[in-house]
Amino acid sequence: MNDRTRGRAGGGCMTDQADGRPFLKVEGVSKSFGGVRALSEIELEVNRGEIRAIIGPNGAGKTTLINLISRVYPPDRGRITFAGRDITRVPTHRIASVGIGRTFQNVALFRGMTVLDNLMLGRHPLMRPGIFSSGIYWGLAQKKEVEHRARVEWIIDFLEITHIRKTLVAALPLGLQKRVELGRALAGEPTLLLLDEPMAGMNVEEKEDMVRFIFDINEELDKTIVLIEHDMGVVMDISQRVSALDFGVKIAEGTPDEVRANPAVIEAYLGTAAQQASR
Amino acid sequence: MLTLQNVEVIYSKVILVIKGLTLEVPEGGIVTLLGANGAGKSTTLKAIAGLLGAERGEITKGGIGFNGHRINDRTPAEIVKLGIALVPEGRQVFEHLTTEENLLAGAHTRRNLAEIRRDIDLVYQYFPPLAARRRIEAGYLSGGEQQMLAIGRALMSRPKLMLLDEPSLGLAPMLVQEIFDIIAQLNQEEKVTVLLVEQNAAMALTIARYGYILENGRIVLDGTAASLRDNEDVKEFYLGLSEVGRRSYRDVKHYRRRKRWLL
Amino acid sequence: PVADGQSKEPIRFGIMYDQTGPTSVWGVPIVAGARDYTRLVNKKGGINGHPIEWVEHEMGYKVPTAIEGYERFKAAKVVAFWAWGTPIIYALWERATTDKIPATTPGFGRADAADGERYRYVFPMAASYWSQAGAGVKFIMDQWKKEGKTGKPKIAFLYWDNPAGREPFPILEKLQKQEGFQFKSWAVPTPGLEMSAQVQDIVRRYRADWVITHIWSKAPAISIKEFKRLGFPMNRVVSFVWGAAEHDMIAAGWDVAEGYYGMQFAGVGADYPVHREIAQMYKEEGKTPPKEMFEISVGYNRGMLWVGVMIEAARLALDKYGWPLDGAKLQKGFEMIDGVRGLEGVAPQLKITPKDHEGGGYVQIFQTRGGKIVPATDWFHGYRDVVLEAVYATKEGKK
Amino acid sequence: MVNRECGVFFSTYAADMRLFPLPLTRWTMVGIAGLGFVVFPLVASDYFLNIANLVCIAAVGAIGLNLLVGYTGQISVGHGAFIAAGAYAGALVVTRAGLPFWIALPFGGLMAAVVGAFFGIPSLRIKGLYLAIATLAAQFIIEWLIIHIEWISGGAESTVTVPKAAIGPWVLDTLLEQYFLNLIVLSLAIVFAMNLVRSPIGRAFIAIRDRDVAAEVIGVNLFRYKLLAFAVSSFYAGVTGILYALYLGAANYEQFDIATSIDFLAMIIIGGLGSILGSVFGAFFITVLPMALRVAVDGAVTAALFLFPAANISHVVQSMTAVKLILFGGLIIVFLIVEPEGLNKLWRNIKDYFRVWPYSY
Amino acid sequence: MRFLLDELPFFLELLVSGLLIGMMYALVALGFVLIYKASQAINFAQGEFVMFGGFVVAASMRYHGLSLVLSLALGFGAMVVIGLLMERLVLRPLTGRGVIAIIMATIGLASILKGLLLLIWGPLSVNIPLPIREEPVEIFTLLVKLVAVVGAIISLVFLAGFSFLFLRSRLGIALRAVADNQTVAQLMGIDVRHYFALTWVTAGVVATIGGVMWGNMIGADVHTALIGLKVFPVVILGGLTSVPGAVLGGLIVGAVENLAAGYIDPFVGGGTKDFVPYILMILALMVRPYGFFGEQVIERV
Ligand SMILES: Nc1ncnc2c1ncn2[C@@H]1O[C@H](COP(=O)(O)OP(=O)(O)OP(=O)(O)O)[C@@H](O)[C@H]1O
Ligand SMILES: Nc1ncnc2c1ncn2[C@@H]1O[C@H](COP(=O)(O)OP(=O)(O)OP(=O)(O)O)[C@@H](O)[C@H]1O
Ligand SMILES: [Mg+2]
Ligand SMILES: [Mg+2]
Repeated sequence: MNDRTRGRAGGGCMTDQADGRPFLKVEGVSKSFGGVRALSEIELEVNRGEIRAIIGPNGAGKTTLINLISRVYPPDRGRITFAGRDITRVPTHRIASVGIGRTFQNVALFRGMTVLDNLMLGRHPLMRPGIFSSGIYWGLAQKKEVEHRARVEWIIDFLEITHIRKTLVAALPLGLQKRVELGRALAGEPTLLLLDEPMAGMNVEEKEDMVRFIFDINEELDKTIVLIEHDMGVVMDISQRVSALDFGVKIAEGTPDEVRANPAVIEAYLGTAAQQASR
Repeated sequence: MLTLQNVEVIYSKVILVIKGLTLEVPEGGIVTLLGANGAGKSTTLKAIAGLLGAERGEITKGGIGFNGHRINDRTPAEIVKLGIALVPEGRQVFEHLTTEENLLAGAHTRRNLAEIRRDIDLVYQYFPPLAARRRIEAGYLSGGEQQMLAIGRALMSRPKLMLLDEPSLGLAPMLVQEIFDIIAQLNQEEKVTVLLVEQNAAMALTIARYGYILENGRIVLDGTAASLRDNEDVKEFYLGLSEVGRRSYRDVKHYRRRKRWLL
Repeated sequence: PVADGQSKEPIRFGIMYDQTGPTSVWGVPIVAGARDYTRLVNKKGGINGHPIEWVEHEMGYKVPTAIEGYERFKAAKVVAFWAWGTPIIYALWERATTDKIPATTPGFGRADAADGERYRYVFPMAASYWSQAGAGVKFIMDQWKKEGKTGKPKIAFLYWDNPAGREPFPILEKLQKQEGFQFKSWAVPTPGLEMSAQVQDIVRRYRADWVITHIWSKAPAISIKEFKRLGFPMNRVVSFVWGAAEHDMIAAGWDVAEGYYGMQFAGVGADYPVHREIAQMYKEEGKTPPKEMFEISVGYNRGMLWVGVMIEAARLALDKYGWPLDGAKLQKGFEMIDGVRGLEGVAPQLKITPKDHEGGGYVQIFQTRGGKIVPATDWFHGYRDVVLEAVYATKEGKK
Repeated sequence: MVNRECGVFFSTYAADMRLFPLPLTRWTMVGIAGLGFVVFPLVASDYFLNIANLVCIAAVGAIGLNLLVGYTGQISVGHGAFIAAGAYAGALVVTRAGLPFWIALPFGGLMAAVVGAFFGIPSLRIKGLYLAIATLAAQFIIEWLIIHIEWISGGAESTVTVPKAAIGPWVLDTLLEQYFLNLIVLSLAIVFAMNLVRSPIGRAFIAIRDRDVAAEVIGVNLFRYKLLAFAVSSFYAGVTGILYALYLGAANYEQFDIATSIDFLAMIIIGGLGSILGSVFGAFFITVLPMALRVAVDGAVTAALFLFPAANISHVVQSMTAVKLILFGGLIIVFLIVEPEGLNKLWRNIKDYFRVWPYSY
Repeated sequence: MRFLLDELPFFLELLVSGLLIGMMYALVALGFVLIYKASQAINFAQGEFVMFGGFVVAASMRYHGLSLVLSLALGFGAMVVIGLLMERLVLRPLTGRGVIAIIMATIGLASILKGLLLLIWGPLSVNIPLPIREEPVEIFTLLVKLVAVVGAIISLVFLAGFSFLFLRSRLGIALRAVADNQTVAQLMGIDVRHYFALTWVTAGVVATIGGVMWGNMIGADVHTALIGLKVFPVVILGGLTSVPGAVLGGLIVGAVENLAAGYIDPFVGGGTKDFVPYILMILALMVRPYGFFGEQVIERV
């Protein structure tokens, strides 16, 4: 499977693999909130086509790291490069067009809209709406809208949410909301997907569905994925590499098996009764 | 101690969510309620705690009894006074109150300051990270800390029955273990009866003695924890076990994934 | 004549007022006065036997509601109507002109509407803000001389910061040049609840000899209190017409307001013949007259005057052009008014002409003394030449 | 407002995305338009035409405010000021430059949009009710500017007299002609707004309302769209202002005070936040309610005088007018309680009822 | 230099009277903050509360000849009843309906209170005589109004009281919990209705005191309600959720508007008093979006 992934990544359009640089690179990034040091001097390199898991105790700074990459906040210090481009100072609303999509730990869908509209919004960075053409909604504007709609319908189909296409998201159970959020991120045609606990609150069956989507997205849609997850079963099974944070510091990195065996990780995160992973 | 008799819950007068649910929690026990997303688990707990009103929901049929009182029509405040505490889904702490003030708010029904102080210290003993953050606004705590706080806060009312809605949601494995340990400990030492809603069925079925499985607003299966653990369907859908032990997530593609034809 | 008077067709007036909005203090006594006077006239046989009928409309000082009222008036075929409030007359005067329904705007609206040739269907029919400015200055200059002071007075002008409040400026500035007194102005912005800084400036820094105030609503009472609190003599303050009613004194406290001067375009008090007739009317009905008649006589009397002028115009029009009346005839009626019969003492020597719809611009200055508002001057007008020059100058000047 | 009927399927996305995808709703719309454009003008007296005019004019502004408050979630209490800005800008273009009304309409709208966008700048940093109060500043500042800058206000009266709208030699001076003008503008405003809210821009507005952080990460430029929302909303306000000026024959700021802003807020809340048609219903409700109350109160006065002939009529009238205020407030509250989602919800219920008529389910 | 010396007394006098007036604004703003804290809603009827409370006192004294103390008791009583009715008839049915509905309801309430006042007592303005001298006192050549001094002292007393209430007591924690999350507060056994009633009643009582002080300053009638407009810049500057903020905001607005009237008005043709505080408010908000002491919204994604 790894081979296949690598091969595909090599054929990508905006490849940076060629010059040997990592796809996403976080260098010496720090972030404090008031007195709280959420992240210090974090280094992270993610290769194109990878599925990377980030683990760590609650409050370790995982979400903060993703927030920094997706430019929800600026880092206090350090540099973030993505696809060969320094994105440390890119305005937040440009991050989607740079090619980064994400989901949120606490589902952040637009509750007053249908699933379809949420996904259409995901395509916002690919649209150039004009106020007059929008208000008149005729000709080109309509044609564009239909094109986007076709693409969104493809994603809806892909994620198997066709039956709830016109449902208000507020009325959906959490599991489906997470799936819709994933769809919204996909709709922006990102090359890197940041998923913050995409499987929290799901039962095994639902997790399996989600895993299946993640695999498909990674392999067949050729997206690089960084995900935060507390379910060690999932993390160990699907990721190629794992980075572990604790107290804002990276304490371990490597293959799932390496990280699972790392004493610091056991100490801080898995607990001595680390049978967790095998449940 | 707690009994639900054929309860039916409707939201906004039209959405029937709980369809005749019967359930019992014996004094001193730990009972777990499992079920898929949207099955109506949270709704059940809200119905018990009297919280449906705020969400335009109502109990249209059936009765909820607690120690012989019928509590269908009581206000949440009255229900708390009877000794029921709910730890709501998604760690809803009072963001602008400090950790300690959250705990004090939890003790609202009590008057004896000395006892309250003692219980606060007890909570800090159970959850040491909270002690270090007692003066910090709870909105700034990490997810795990907030979950601890929510449980601790519920303890402050000295409940006889604690309703826990997915306490392990979003917690690190070590903490999940800890929290379940603490729940078991509370059950044994403080004699708190527990009704636990969980997605982490493996964990829940280890500490619970009895379990119910809720689907689409109906109980589809119930039994002792041990019997549930052995049930084939439970194994497949809630525990993720195949005949040979734990099923790897990697395998999903082999038997569930459909081939996609991409152009 | 009572019996057959009732059998004749009625004459309808549109009466628009505010009893719930910002001018409600005035709405209540003015309507009470107007209503009582109308009833009295009807009781005495109406206008040549035609009873007067009201189409009334409370509009809370809101323009859309006021327009609704106007449409009601129109549908009810009124021959003339009261407008109420500056924004409202702006919204209505054009329609009134097109529909040929005379509108009265006593004591508000624009001063240059006195020019009857330009605003044919608008009748200010009482001293405009320009005339009030002229009268105020004249009063001060007279007092100054009377007290034997030398030099020129230092006059402060405290005004509401809106169009109506700023309206007197052209006249005041002109008079300052002409008379050479010192002059400075202070604005009170809406809602006019607080003016300590302005009063402090007038009293403590500018050290005015005389103050002219042109404020309304609660502001007059507040200004009285402020002047008092800073020790300024109250008998050096003279107010325009909307700041000198009993309710202002009640709000400030009569003793606090002792000495305060105020302008009136209708008489004050309940001692005129017409009041006795109204009291008699109530007595015959076995009722007591409304308390407004005595307590807020300023408003009550203005109400009588406002409707009295309309009645007088109708009477004149009916005499000259005969039944049926319409707006155009009534317009002519207004232009023939020379004194208001039946309201002797309450009304000034009003003389409306096709050129002068203001009717002479007369005011009388009253003073607060011993819990009462008593006359301090006779009816007079000040610097009429300056005012009229301004009225007719705007025609060429602006459009 | 467009409920999907079961049994109706669409073969193209374009068909599915039409404003009124169902034949039934399409015909309802045609019917309503027919009522508004043909039947009503034929039967209405001047009195009712006047009310209809006022409702149309207010509805334009209400739609605008709803775009900002209901769709974008930025509460504004400065709408009255933006209406005033538009009224003066339009009036000045007509009187100073002698341009026809159909230029003044968009021009005044644009000026108001600029002013509105300017006062929307704080929305970048300020949120929620803090922003609401910040917009109140617009009311005070614009009012001050209008009074104190003679070039705008045209002199001490701060009133600009505006000639009636005219198309060439044809002067729209009857209520009927003005009704058509106002109704056409309102119809355009409705269609434009309905299109806008289902366009990418409208979606961005709603996204900002629902979850601004997520919207930003997804690629919505918050600053740009918030300002745009303020601008569009104020454009509508400006058009309302000019329509008022044309209708009344003068632009006068005193009629656009804080109470106006609050009235407009009431319209959209009563009508239904986030609903275009709701705004129109709300405008109708808030415009007509005082008139209806007046009729009721007039009746009550007559009844009271009949029952208590000894009462002083002036006092009875005075009390009853006060009752009007109480009823106005009371009805608003009652309305909020019984129909929290506004008149629009009521309308939907009626529609749903008739859609399945004659079966009750 | 000489000019400055000449100017100084006047400047000081403006400043002092502005600060004192500012404290009186704070008195009105306190109740507003209270309601905002408890229900996250702007009370558009705050001015009407002040108007109504004050007028009940004024009317009792003038029309019924009652003593000040008795009248005050009546005023408090009336506002307690209104507060309770508000909770029972309006807030309770609106539970869980969002802030906007509550805001709109306060607009309705404002209209009702105005109507009630006009219905019962009519539009006449009534003076509230207080046993405080009208004549100014002179302190170091500065003229100071005694009413305003008393008003300022009352404000400070309430500031202290409320601060204690919110920070320390069981009641305070419960109130803040309700403000933070009503549903969860109920789960703690906190009777939300009870506390809503309490805040509205308290706000009403404070408003009555404000109404009496302002009634003495400017007379009591329907227009007293307009003082509510002044509250907005005051509470925003201080932060909607902060009791000390209300006082600080009051001081700033009071001082700034007085100085603007004294020093800016002459150059621009007047009337700046009302909008200068608003400009200041916006500028301040751009720097501190939640006012000086306002609670930051904690937004975690
Ligand atoms: N917006 C913020 N303001 C203040 N502090 C914050 C903010 N966001 C995060 N923090 C703090 O930063 C630290 C890291 O938080 P973060 O949310 O990144 O943790 P996490 O690793 O995602 O934890 P979890 O697994 O519980 O989600 C925590 O101590 C948290 O309290
Ligand atoms: N306030 C509400 N109004 C309408 N429907 C609701 C409401 N709350 C919940 N529902 C619906 O009721 C069903 C049950 O919801 P509930 O939250 O009880 O599920 P759950 O079993 O707790 O699921 P989860 O695992 O996601 O927490 C869901 O389909 C949900 O969409
Ligand atoms: Mg996290
Ligand atoms: Mg749940």
